[in-house]
Amino acid sequence: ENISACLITKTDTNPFFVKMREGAEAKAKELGITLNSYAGKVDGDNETQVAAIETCIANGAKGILLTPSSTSAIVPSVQQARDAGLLVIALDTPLDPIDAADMTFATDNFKAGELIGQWAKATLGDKAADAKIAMLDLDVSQPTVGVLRDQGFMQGFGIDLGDPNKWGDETDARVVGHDVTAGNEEGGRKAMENLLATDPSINVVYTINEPAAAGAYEALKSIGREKDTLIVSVDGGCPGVANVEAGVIGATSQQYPLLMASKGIEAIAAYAKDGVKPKATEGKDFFDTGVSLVTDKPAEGVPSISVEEGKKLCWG
Amino acid sequence: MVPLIVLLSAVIVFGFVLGSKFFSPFAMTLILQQVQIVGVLAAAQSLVILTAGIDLSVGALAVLCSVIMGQFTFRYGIPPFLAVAAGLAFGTAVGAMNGWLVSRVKLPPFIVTLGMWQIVLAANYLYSANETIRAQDIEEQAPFLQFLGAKFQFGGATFTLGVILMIVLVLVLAYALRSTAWGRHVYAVGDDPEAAGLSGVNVHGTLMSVYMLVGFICGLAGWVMIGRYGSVSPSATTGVIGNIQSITAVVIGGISLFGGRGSILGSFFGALIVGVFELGLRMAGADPQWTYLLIGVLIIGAVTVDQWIRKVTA
Amino acid sequence: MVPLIVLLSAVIVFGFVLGSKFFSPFAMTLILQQVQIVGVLAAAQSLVILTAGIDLSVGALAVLCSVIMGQFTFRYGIPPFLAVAAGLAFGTAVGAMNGWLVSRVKLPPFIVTLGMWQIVLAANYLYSANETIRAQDIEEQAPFLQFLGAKFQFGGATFTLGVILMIVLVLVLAYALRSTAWGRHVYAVGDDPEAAGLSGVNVHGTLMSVYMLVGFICGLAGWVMIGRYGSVSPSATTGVIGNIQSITAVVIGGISLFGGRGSILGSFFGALIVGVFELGLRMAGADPQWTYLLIGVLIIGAVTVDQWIRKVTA
Amino acid sequence: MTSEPILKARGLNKRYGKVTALDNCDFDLMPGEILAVIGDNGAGKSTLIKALSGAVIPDSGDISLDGRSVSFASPNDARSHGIETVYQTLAMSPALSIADNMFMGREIRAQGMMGSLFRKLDRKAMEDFSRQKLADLGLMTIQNINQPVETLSGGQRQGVAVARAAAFGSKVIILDEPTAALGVKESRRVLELILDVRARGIPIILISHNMPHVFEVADRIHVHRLGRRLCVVDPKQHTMADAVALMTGAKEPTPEEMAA
Amino acid sequence: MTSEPILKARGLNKRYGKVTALDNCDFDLMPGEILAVIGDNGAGKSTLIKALSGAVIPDSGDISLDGRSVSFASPNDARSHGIETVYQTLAMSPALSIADNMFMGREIRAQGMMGSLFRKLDRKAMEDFSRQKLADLGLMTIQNINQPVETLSGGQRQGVAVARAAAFGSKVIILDEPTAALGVKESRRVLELILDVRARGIPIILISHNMPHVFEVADRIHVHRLGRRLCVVDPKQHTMADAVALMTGAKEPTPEEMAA
Ligand SMILES: Nc1ncnc2c1ncn2[C@@H]1O[C@H](COP(=O)(O)OP(=O)(O)OP(=O)(O)O)[C@@H](O)[C@H]1O
Ligand SMILES: Nc1ncnc2c1ncn2[C@@H]1O[C@H](COP(=O)(O)OP(=O)(O)OP(=O)(O)O)[C@@H](O)[C@H]1O
Ligand SMILES: [Mg+2]
Ligand SMILES: [Mg+2]
Repeated sequence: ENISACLITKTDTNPFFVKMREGAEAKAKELGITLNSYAGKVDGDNETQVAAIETCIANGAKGILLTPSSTSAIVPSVQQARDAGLLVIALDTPLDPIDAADMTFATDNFKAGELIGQWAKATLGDKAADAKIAMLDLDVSQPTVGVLRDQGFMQGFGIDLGDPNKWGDETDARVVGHDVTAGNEEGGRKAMENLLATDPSINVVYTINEPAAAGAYEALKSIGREKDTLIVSVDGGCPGVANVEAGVIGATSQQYPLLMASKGIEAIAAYAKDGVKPKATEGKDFFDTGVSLVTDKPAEGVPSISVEEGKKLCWG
Repeated sequence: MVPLIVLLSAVIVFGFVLGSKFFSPFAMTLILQQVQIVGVLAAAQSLVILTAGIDLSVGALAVLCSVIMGQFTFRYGIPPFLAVAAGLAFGTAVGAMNGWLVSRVKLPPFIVTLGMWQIVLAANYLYSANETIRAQDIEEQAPFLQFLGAKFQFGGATFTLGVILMIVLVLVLAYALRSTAWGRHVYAVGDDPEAAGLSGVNVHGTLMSVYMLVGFICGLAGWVMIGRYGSVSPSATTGVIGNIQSITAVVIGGISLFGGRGSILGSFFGALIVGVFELGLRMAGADPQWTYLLIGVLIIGAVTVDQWIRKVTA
Repeated sequence: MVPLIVLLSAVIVFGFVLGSKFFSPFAMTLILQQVQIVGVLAAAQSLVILTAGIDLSVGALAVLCSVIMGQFTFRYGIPPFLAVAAGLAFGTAVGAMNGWLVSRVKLPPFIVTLGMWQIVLAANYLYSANETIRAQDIEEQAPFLQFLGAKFQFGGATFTLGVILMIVLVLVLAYALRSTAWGRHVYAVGDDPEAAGLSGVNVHGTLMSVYMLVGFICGLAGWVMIGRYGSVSPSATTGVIGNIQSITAVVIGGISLFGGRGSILGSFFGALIVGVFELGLRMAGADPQWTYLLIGVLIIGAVTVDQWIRKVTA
Repeated sequence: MTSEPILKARGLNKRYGKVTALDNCDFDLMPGEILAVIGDNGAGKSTLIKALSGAVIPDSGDISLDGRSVSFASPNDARSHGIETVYQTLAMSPALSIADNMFMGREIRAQGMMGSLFRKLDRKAMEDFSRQKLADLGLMTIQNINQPVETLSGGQRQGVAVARAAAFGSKVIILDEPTAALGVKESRRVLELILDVRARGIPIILISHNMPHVFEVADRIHVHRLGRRLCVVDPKQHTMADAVALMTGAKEPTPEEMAA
Repeated sequence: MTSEPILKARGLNKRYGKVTALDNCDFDLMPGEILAVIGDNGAGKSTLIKALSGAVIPDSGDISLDGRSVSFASPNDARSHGIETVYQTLAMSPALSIADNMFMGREIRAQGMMGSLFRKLDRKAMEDFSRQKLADLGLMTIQNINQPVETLSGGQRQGVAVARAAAFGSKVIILDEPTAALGVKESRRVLELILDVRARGIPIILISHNMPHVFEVADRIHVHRLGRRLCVVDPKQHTMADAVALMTGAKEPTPEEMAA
């Protein structure tokens, strides 16, 4: 009997999700599963994901791998799929509540942020007390990933979060400001310039992902500030790791989309075969596919892997 | 009726390719459910476009109205019924603002609604503090907000009240445009506003009524959204691409962007055509980017066919 | 020149509020650098809008052209100079396609370019496989691609070749529109295409030349993008909102969406006005959402002021 | 002059930027008469009748209808007072049908609940009426009353506009160059219609550049020059050459002409 | 008939959907003559001259100019053969200046490198020429040659269109109802201009519904009916009533009229 499965990503313009799809496709081929892929049209696109889930039900798929754009708004549709007998696995981002999916294979995005926050703080040492921080976020609509990474960074750096469900409400004077980047070079450069115009003494830059970091670097470079500014990021894509090696990015939190995707496909195959559902990592309510800090300048008390290792594990 | 022909051909082609999976009651009613929001917005958009205007703010307004319905209920504890009424009233008020700027200040509709789009979208994020109200909470505490999501069976197929609302709305508007004086005035104003004014139409009144009605329908669309998605989410994509989606439906449906020509039923079929294509391509397993590309081809193709049929049958 | 007045007032107000931080050479040249891409796209958009058209595909086309320049160099090992030429040629070809559909098949420009936007954007992701070419690699192996990012000092301020290109492009187009027969024909076609045809203008030729030139300028914008961002990224935001940004600049600049009226210098000022507002508001500490909202107000406000000044000075 | 003017204007002014289209203009229309208004291009004739029909709001001046002072805010306003106008630009909606255009702004609703509650139009009544009126004008070449106005020739279009005015005007009918685009035969029909309307006791204002037509039907001729009434002449006592000389400024009016 | 027609058409056909606008239509214009074309509204007069001037491509039929067969693909094509036309719709770009409109499609470039390399226009030359031509027509009321055409009155606009045709037509000048919107004085000017042009040896085709004008200037009258040439009459041997009777179908042409 032919098993089919679905992969629904947030967008398919972000390389992260493109790689996730490639990983899933490779594994599906290996296991003889038909895989259909869907994606939102823009960041935060819940509507298209709902339509995709409905399509999967109509297509008689056995399971769905979902990176939810909106962690709570998608829940009723996920419930509908589970009621129809599909296995739903959240990838990368947990649903709200987390048990709305059968299982979650994820990186802890908050943790990813926290790691680079800690690293930046440790690297700056005493200077951390009067750092000037630029926060380059994803989008004005504050999608969940963006908020988790942003707030995780602040937690790690020792900044009072305010409401952890949104950015921009903290009062710490070290934060110069937030701007949005759409997660690409173009947005990264413009956002960096805007914040530099507000305060030229910025020396720490948090970025939502590595393309945004590359854009921010261009902005710093154009005024000769690229050497004395610390850029941290999240994702761990191969170009990103290469940028860590080149000194563009100080450190990045690496995630493992290929692993998430292939584990997810395996889980669906197992479920289709004899109805077993995957189990969570010990002590957590989700299956943690892990996150590692990649840097060649390890900091005291912050676990990290070298660029060399990062390159082996990187995606895309 | 060119759009109807295109629609039927699309259904037949996909049915042929996908077989019974596509012709199942589930898939067929699914299309209706998936297009209900765009369908309602396209009905609103049709009205504006018939007056030779365009409304880029429809999607954002629908989202903000749904947020108002949700926040009024949950933040201020207003009874859901009144919160819905407030959402609809707010939509109408924003529509009135658009109408006033277009009709009295005489600004081009494209510009007015481009500005209003940004204002409404930003206000939406700011007012809601980007917080989603969860479906479970709504279900427990204010099920009336999800009223239009109520399902019922009809001949093996599942319909929701939202779908019925869309269909009734389109039929009522089609009737009003065809068979009432107001409808004739909408066409006349879109055709040539100066001539309409000289020949006895209250142009300002007609434009105001259209923009306010459009705002009201956006409010309805917001309510439909809560029914469909269960939750109230300020970051709903409709806010960003609802305008383009509704305009696409309208132009595929054969309404002229220069105003005064076309039928609102066309827009409804236009929305369905896009819905059939998207579902069909998805079910056939097309990659999202390919789907996106093919929708682009569809837009140009549908209008070319329309043009060609008109020429041949002229 | 209303847009110029608005621009100067905006600069003065922000200068007053923000003081020397805003009047620094850094901030002033930053605005130019930030608007260079939108400025180039707005120049292209102005041409189409003068012919009573609209081009929704400009942003996506610019991104795809930049991707072609990058991929041709890195994937196929074509010399950068030829890759840039190929990108420009590709832009021109897509423009020709748009022009042909508008002028020969007689489809409305809004629809043609709406479809083309989706096609080009999807092709962009498909062709590039969403892969970014890193700035460092380009710098090492094909610095010519970043040519327009080259900097030089002038009176304490830093300019890039991209900024110069934008300014020269606007001036050349302003000259051509004012002082050559081609320019007069562009206005005549936008004003009343039938009358233009009867009075001896080659309407098809004029439209084709405009759309092809627009495609070519989009190619240039793609090259400017590589200069500005260093890298080649298919997911650049310009692909999605470049069209709205350029249209916003054009309408704030006072060009009529009905064609035939307005000056391309206005569009340039329009782009600068938006740039000044964005940077000024950010520097004044407005958060991104408020900035977004205020830009919406600006759009409506600028056009209202324009309308009002015209009425008073009539 | 024994009777009072049915439509009277005093001291109308209207400026467009630097152009003075109406310069302290007076106007009188007597009951039951055909009053021709003649004047050079740009003299302000169209502006005058637009002011009288509510399409233009004069900057200053008074208008009175039947002795009562009125001020029209819109063409609809004037129309509800029984003043019906054929504008130089015809004011038709090209994409709508002949019947729709005939009844634009005063549609007939269906009888009973469909009309009162659902506001349904009575298409049949409107179509029959339109067909009848066009037939009266001899526009028999129009076969389909539901065809869009844009498919008509310029002359046919003008015919529909005149038919509309003739059908609904109860107090005053104003015609701004109603025969400009018409052929000889069609023009004759319009002149006959004008005489018919007068026979029904309704006064008419006729703007025309066609002197033979003017002299054929007019009871009095209002000569317009530089935005104001220069004089009123009697076509029975003056020649066409006189009228042309007056309107082009080649000749000054005599005092009694001024007073007419 | 000793000389050959300068512009000749045989068997022209043109259909718009179900409407036959030209039905196997013949046409002859003799050197140096003023040929009037008259006919009912919708008879197909405008379509005929559009076919002759390249604005409409006939479905079938032959056109020859100076004895050589030609087929015009566009108005520009006809224009380059010296045929200049004033269309009923005037064909002006409202937002552009009078001078721009006069030279649309045949702009004068500046001397020297500015012109050849940078394709710069010689504005001054174009403005001077335009001013001169308008003055010739007596359109002295136009003060500013750079004012947009849309600010002109309907009559002034028509004057500019006629001036353009008169200035550039070298072989044939076609005028489609050039006096429809004009006042008496302005119409006279246009008739004088037509006679002037003939005096320069250039033949003219004049479409008009104004019979007195037609009979005043025409050498021959082409009567158009139902999409074809019914007959050609000589204004000196026929009365206006005859012509009207022919064109409305009240009277059939005699065989010699058919042959004329
Ligand atoms: N809407 C307008 N805006 C600006 N000027 C106008 C407007 N309408 C009329 N005018 C000007 O007012 C003057 C009078 O115009 P009007 O149309 O009343 O003349 P008219 O006597 O009807 O001429 P014609 O015989 O050519 O129709 C003209 O100079 C005209 O240019
Ligand atoms: N573009 C067109 N599309 C459809 N029908 C047309 C078109 N142009 C002309 N016709 C039709 O062709 C016929 C002849 O029109 P034409 O304009 O040549 O008449 P005409 O003799 O110039 O009339 P008039 O005296 O009113 O100007 C008419 O029935 C008209 O409706
Ligand atoms: Mg007039
Ligand atoms: Mg004609």
